[in-house]
Amino acid sequence: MQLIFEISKPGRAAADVPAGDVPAVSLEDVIGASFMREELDLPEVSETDLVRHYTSLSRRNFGVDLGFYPLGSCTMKYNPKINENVAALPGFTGLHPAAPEAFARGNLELLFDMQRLLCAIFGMADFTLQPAAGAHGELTGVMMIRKYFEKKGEKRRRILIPDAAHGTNPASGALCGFETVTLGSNAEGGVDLRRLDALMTEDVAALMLTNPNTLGLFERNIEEVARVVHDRGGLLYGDGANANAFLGKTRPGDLGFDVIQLNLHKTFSTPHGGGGPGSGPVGVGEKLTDFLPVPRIVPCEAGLRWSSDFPDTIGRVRAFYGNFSVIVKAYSYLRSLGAAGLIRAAEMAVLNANYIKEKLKPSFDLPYDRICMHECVFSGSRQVALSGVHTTDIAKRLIDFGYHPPTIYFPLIVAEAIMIEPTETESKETLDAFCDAMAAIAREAEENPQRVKDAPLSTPVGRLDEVLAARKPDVCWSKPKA
Amino acid sequence: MQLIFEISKPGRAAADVPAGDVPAVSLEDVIGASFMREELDLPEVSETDLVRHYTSLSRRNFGVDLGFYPLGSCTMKYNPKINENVAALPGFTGLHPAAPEAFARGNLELLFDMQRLLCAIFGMADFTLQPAAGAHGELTGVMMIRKYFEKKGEKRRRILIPDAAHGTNPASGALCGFETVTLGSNAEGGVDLRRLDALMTEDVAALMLTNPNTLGLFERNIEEVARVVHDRGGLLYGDGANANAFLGKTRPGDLGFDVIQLNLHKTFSTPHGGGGPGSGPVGVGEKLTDFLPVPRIVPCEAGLRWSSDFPDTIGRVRAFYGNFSVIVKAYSYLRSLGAAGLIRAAEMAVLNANYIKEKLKPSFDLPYDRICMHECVFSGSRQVALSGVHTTDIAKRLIDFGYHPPTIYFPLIVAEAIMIEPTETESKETLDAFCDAMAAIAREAEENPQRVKDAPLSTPVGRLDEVLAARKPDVCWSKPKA
Amino acid sequence: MDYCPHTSDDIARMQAVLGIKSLDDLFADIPRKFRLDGLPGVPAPLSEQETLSFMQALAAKNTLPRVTLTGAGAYAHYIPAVVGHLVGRAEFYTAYTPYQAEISQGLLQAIYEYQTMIAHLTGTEIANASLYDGASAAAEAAMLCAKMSDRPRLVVARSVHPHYRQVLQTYAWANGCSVTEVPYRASGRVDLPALAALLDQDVAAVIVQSPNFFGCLEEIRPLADETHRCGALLVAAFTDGTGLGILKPAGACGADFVVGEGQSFGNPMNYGGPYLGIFAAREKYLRRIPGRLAGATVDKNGRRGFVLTLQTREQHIRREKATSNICSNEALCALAACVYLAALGKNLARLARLNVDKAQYLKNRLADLAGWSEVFSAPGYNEFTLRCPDARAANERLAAEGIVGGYDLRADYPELDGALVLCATELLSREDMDRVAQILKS
Amino acid sequence: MDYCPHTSDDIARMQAVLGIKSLDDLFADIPRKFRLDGLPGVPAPLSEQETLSFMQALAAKNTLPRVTLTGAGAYAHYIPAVVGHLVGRAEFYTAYTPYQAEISQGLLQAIYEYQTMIAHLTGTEIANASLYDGASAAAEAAMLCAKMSDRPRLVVARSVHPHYRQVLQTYAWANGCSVTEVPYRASGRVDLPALAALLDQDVAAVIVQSPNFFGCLEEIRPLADETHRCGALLVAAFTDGTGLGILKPAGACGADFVVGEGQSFGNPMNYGGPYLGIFAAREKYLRRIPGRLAGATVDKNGRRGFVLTLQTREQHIRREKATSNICSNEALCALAACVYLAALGKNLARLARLNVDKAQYLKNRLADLAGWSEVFSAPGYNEFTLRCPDARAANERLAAEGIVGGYDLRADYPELDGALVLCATELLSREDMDRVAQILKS
Ligand SMILES: Cc1ncc(COP(=O)(O)O)c(C=O)c1O
Ligand SMILES: Cc1ncc(COP(=O)(O)O)c(C=O)c1O
Repeated sequence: MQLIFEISKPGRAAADVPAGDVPAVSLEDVIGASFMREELDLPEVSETDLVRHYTSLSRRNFGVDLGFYPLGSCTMKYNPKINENVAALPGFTGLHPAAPEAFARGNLELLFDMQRLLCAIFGMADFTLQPAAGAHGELTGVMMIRKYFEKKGEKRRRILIPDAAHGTNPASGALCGFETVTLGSNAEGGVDLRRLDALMTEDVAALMLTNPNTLGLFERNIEEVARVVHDRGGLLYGDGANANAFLGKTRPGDLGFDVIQLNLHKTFSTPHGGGGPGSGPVGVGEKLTDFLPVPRIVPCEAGLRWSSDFPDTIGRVRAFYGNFSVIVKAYSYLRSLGAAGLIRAAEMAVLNANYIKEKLKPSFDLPYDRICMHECVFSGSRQVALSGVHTTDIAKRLIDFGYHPPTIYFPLIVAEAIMIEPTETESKETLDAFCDAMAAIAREAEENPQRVKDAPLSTPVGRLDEVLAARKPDVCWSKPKA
Repeated sequence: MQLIFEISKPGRAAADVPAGDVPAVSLEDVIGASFMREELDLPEVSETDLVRHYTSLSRRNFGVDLGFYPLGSCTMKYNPKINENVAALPGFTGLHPAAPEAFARGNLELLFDMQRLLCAIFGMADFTLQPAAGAHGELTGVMMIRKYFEKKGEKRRRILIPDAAHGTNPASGALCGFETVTLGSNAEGGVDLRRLDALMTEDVAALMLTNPNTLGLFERNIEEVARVVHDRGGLLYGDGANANAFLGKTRPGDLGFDVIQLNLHKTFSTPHGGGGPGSGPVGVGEKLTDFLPVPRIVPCEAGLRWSSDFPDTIGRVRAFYGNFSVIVKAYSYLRSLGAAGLIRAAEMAVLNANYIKEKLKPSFDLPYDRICMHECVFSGSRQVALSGVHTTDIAKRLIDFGYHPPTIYFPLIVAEAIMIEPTETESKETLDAFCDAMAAIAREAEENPQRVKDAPLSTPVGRLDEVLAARKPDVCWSKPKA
Repeated sequence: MDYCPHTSDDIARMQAVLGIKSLDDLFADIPRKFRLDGLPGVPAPLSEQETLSFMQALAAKNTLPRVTLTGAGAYAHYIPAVVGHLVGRAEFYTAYTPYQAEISQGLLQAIYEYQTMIAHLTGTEIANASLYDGASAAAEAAMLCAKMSDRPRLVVARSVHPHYRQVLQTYAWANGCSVTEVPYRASGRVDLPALAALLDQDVAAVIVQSPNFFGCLEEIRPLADETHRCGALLVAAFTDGTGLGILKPAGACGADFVVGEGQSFGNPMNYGGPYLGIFAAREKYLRRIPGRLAGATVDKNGRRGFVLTLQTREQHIRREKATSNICSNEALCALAACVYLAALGKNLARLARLNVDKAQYLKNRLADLAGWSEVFSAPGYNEFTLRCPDARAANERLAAEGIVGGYDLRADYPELDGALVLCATELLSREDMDRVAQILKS
Repeated sequence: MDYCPHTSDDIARMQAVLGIKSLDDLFADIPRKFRLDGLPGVPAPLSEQETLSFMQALAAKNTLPRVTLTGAGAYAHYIPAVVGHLVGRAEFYTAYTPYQAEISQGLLQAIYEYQTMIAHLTGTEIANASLYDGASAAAEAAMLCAKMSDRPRLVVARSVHPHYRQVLQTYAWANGCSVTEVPYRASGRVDLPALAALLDQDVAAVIVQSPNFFGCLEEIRPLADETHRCGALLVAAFTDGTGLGILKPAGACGADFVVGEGQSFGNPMNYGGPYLGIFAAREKYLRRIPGRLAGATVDKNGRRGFVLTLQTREQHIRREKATSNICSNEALCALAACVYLAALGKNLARLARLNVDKAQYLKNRLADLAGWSEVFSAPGYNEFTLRCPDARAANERLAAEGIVGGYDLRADYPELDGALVLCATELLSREDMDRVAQILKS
């Protein structure tokens, strides 16, 4: 397809600008010629062509509304449309974030109640809704840990992170000035208590644990893990991105987590927007509430107001208060599901993952064969060995069957990993058809491996040369020389 | 693709119903068992599957937003998105049509101003906005003609209709109890004055003229035509479906038309909705205002109100007041274009049609080679003669090139007609590319006729068996026997 | 703002291709004396931003009621969010009639699904792709009966929606048919003996509605039997389609045609339109009915696909001999109805039950007020008729509180002066209804 | 309402496949003592209809101002209708990060287009696919400078948005960097000599904003020169992106990184988010910058296509060595910005001019009021700072009329007590502004 620049033609515009109703000033006089730009080289297209261009682009993109999207670790559940409508109410979209609180009574109530509900669901003492995504929440959480020890006067330079952790965990630790130490997993995919014992020194500020972890497995020894960490003066950080697995089944606060971040866009079903926006609230136990970012909502005579008057706060991690309209969607979702709906969501998410795990066992290697939570992780090693078909090939071939591929090559501790997260919004029919497709591809890998390696065959472009893209980066179009 | 019924599963539902907040009554008691239905066999699907089903269906449909849609006589212009947003304002969507006028001040003002503006643009004395589409407007207009003569005590049983007329014209005449008489066109595609003279007897109530007609040609002798009709005591009916061609260039009222219907969805750019809704206002000269359908908006102390107090009215043609929200879109469009925009729309629509006509002349027969208005009509006869490729084949082949086909086999007076209406919202680039495609198909028809006959090759289904569909009609799915 | 993409350079180049000097040359066929120069009376263009403000200001001149107690042919129902999202897919709403089937399978299949749902709901075998609205659908059905039978009389129940009767009258007059009204009884139902007395060999059709305009359920079977006895056909309309979630449809009780307003199914009230005329019939009339029909067929590889079928009934083929003049119908509204019905599924029955519960509650609350009483004895769905001390005053009192009251019968039924038809749907909360009672009491 | 499609029969059959008796068995790994039974404190489910009413009631507790005079990092602009329609295409908004390029060409191409537009607008060579917001983008840029140079000091202009400075402070602290503020002069601009005095070999970056928080345009070139002299890098932010329609971008004046808030480009104010962090840089930093990057490449048939590229910078590959921890970004907001910019095209310059005209008008009207005067002398775009007799009272008077007033500088700049930063965009009509003057006068 052509780029929007390639269909541009001087003199066209899709959006107009009202005529002035005030005197037009001379920019030279008011601003000065030296501050003016020389050229403005934006696309010039009619509204017809603009609409056709981006509509056509949309049709070259796959979303949950088109079909099954079992991208592991990303919780691509179906996002109810009502929440989109709710977030689009002018009362929610139209307010400036610096408007006086008197204008924002509804927003403040919503945010405050959201915090309260998250505390109830996750067993934490307080929440901040400021971080813009899960990784941002991680950073915020780790900052609070840093501040906690700073306040205590303890110098702890390290953070322990299991090898199964999401890449954002070590990156967040590092972005917060910690040295990250990898904690190898045990044979059943959990925390290796002996290694933990060895690595959990006085120098370690925290263990960052994803639970259920990226293998989709719940940490059976969580009590022991928490005890060791706490006994050595450390804090237990929980990456709550996988919270969809245990809503209403257990609460991180009860399990011993001192701080967790959530991924509202996953667990509370806000559309992922092609890569964002998300929302990454952080919940803390009593120990850490003083360090929460500002501003925070506090009760006052008129109801609720913003306050930055928290001397031990880590400060701000973002302008204003967070991805408000994402939070509106999540809140609307939470309220419509209610307690019963959240529990059922967790149960069905876990049921679906186990069902897929069971049905695909004959076709693919299953490195950790136990009950999983919301997702299951297979290995494509058998296919590599038998026919040289790699996990990428399987993923690309799935596209031809009408599916978005699962997450692949993650977690890193599983060779040729295929990480499948079905979520609770998928029907048995969808799961069965997907498993049939996976099994068919496994057979095809044996019988006609080249076909799998040539996939995808049904897309507007074939497999793209990523090496070339990285070697000769072209990230910005430039007009061909006339 | 599966039908929604085929993915149904007992126990599912996408939309829920609130729990009652009033006592639940026993239907047997309140209504009686004999009034209750036995089974309710609607599809049972989850919201996920519902959304995927209809989203996927949408992706098997072509609209103006996807590309060029030069369906002659249908004015498939691009529909500005702002008008959709405007019509969706709760103030416009939420009001019951029987709400007291005091609730509907804005709506009444809008409708009244729309009538006023249409009068100004088309030179008529008054308008009704009640008819739901063009054909409905025709019927309404013809009814007024009937009433006019009834009132005068004249029995005129016939209506003259040129052979180039849209099928709705004779059908509307017939649905109104008239005998329709076909008026053959002259060699240049216009009204044959001699035949008109012969057929325009005392028995003829009206001549129904489309101007510009379905050949895209303006009736040069309109003055003479109007004179003849009027001199014989008849009325001149104008099918204004092609009004896009002359906005601001001439006014039917000035040309002698006594009554016209408009197709707001065409001329005033409301999306055609896959076949509707439309809106077919009818404008009348002074002679006919008494006969307009009721209710009409009349000024009153409080502003405006509905009145049915018009003794000579033909009555009602529809419940309530018309396709209100279509009128909102058309009004918003009219106001945003303003006088200058309407004129430019007509000019560009006519320019585009003539450009296509000129560019395709070498490839296809052009039966009436003169300046056309908003559309041009070619014939595929040359292709039939040379290679047996018919107009249908050409149309289907265009699909493979990414275009919606033009209107074909209409008007009936052109053999193998190809009726192309580009509209004003298309760029020169689009027109050029379309003409290239048409020329390429013309070449292909010579070089590889079978390929054209096999078209379309790129659609989810191939050419469908319409004969079978008509011979063994299946218009309603039934559950396969278990 | 206009939406023409041409630059002046484009125009110059196109004029060169045409060999014309000015755009005026394109309009040479318009006799010079009739040529306009400008459009007096039409205001100047607005930018998009201005258009929005202007239209917002207009919309704001309306008063959006918190509570609407009128049904009477348009019904305030909750529309699930999915409906708008799906019907708003540009591929659907920016298309036109699917004349070219292969590029329009989406709409054709959806219409086929719609037809199937409607036929089932109405208890018939077939349904078309929609007519303009309920009233014109009833009129089309009646005219079809007249045409098929060549009989000149139509009999319509006085308990049918006044607009339906008026539209019928207009269509009938235009076709030289007469319309006779059959009265209702104290129950609120058609006076069957009176009907029997009116019927003869000249009657083409009897048109009734159930629930009728007063909210009362008619006994369709005896009406059908009586109608058929003289060789006439029964056209049965309904009011609020959601009732079909629990009510036995007229098609299951002998009606030949079932028509009605489909707005209740996922379409906003929109101050009256666009709505959709539901038109369903016995199978034997398949080749006689008006309107589009989507049908299943196959392509040359045997794959199922859908086309507009039996087009030889239609005006673009048959012209004056067509079964109707309809061309554009209400496809997008029918799509909304289809999505709505598929979204509700069997929940349509739960929704209908809830409507009955609410209507009973409201009726009881109001009938308890001094001077208020039920007018008719026949059971109904979500509408009912009450007589009250002063109907106009009651409505005015409600309007002052931002509530659209009941439908005042005075104008259409002088004999029922003082009576209101009220409607309760799932949108009314108990609190709303209590408040209404409170307002009317004081 | 929940959205799980399984029927009880489905569940039973799936349990059978798993060989489990109850759903509880699935949660056996959770130590029993930590298992919950129910979710106390969480309310019962709501139907969709109830959810809507409930949320509508909440939204209605906000007061939607007719006029907003605050900019200060979020800008009230008109959003062309097309933006919502296109960004609302389900294929876009229900997708996630385009990890699998072949099935995600739509988004990848759109992001590539976005990157191109942003690089051009900012006067740089490259831009990423967005960061969280303007403030965190500025912080990320500064941290990158610190990391690349291994220098521990950051210098930020006091005239930079307070939130930006606060976020910078947080990020810097967490990384063991110090932040020093450089004051502004009477013109409202950075005090260049003071900056020169602060700079040394320990300074990694200087962070400025133009237009700055007071609305004043900075002279970027001398700032860049001064910054570069000590080997530090210049991070230049902007405020309202629409200004780039006419203003010379910092990238064209020697800035190394240009960052800012992209909300102005087609994203509603949304009470603060989601917004998008614009991040643009000199080409040489391509392999060091944070965030996603879409790049052009080819498939095996040489067809152009797009992929996420240079992923080895990112956390999912490089983990603790990644250039940032960002994973989800603000893709949909970036898409809105892309569509917005493509819709406006060169009209962005007209829009920017209109903003200047309006701001000048408002400034002149207010500066005419008794006791009101301009604080700074440097020219600006659509924001300006005025001192007035009582800033708090002025805002309260406006609030009483439903108007969001100016940004009160007292809390963030005690030295500017009594001053307001005001903003005028195309949404303000002359009438609005006259009314504001009227209110503040009386
Ligand atoms: C386990 C885990 N942690 C953290 C993240 C990062 O969340 P975000 O993308 O919202 O920054 C993800 C995202 O996929 C994740 O799966
Ligand atoms: C010339 C002409 N007249 C009348 C009509 C009928 O209009 P509608 O489809 O709105 O009923 C059409 C529709 O295509 C038309 O082209």
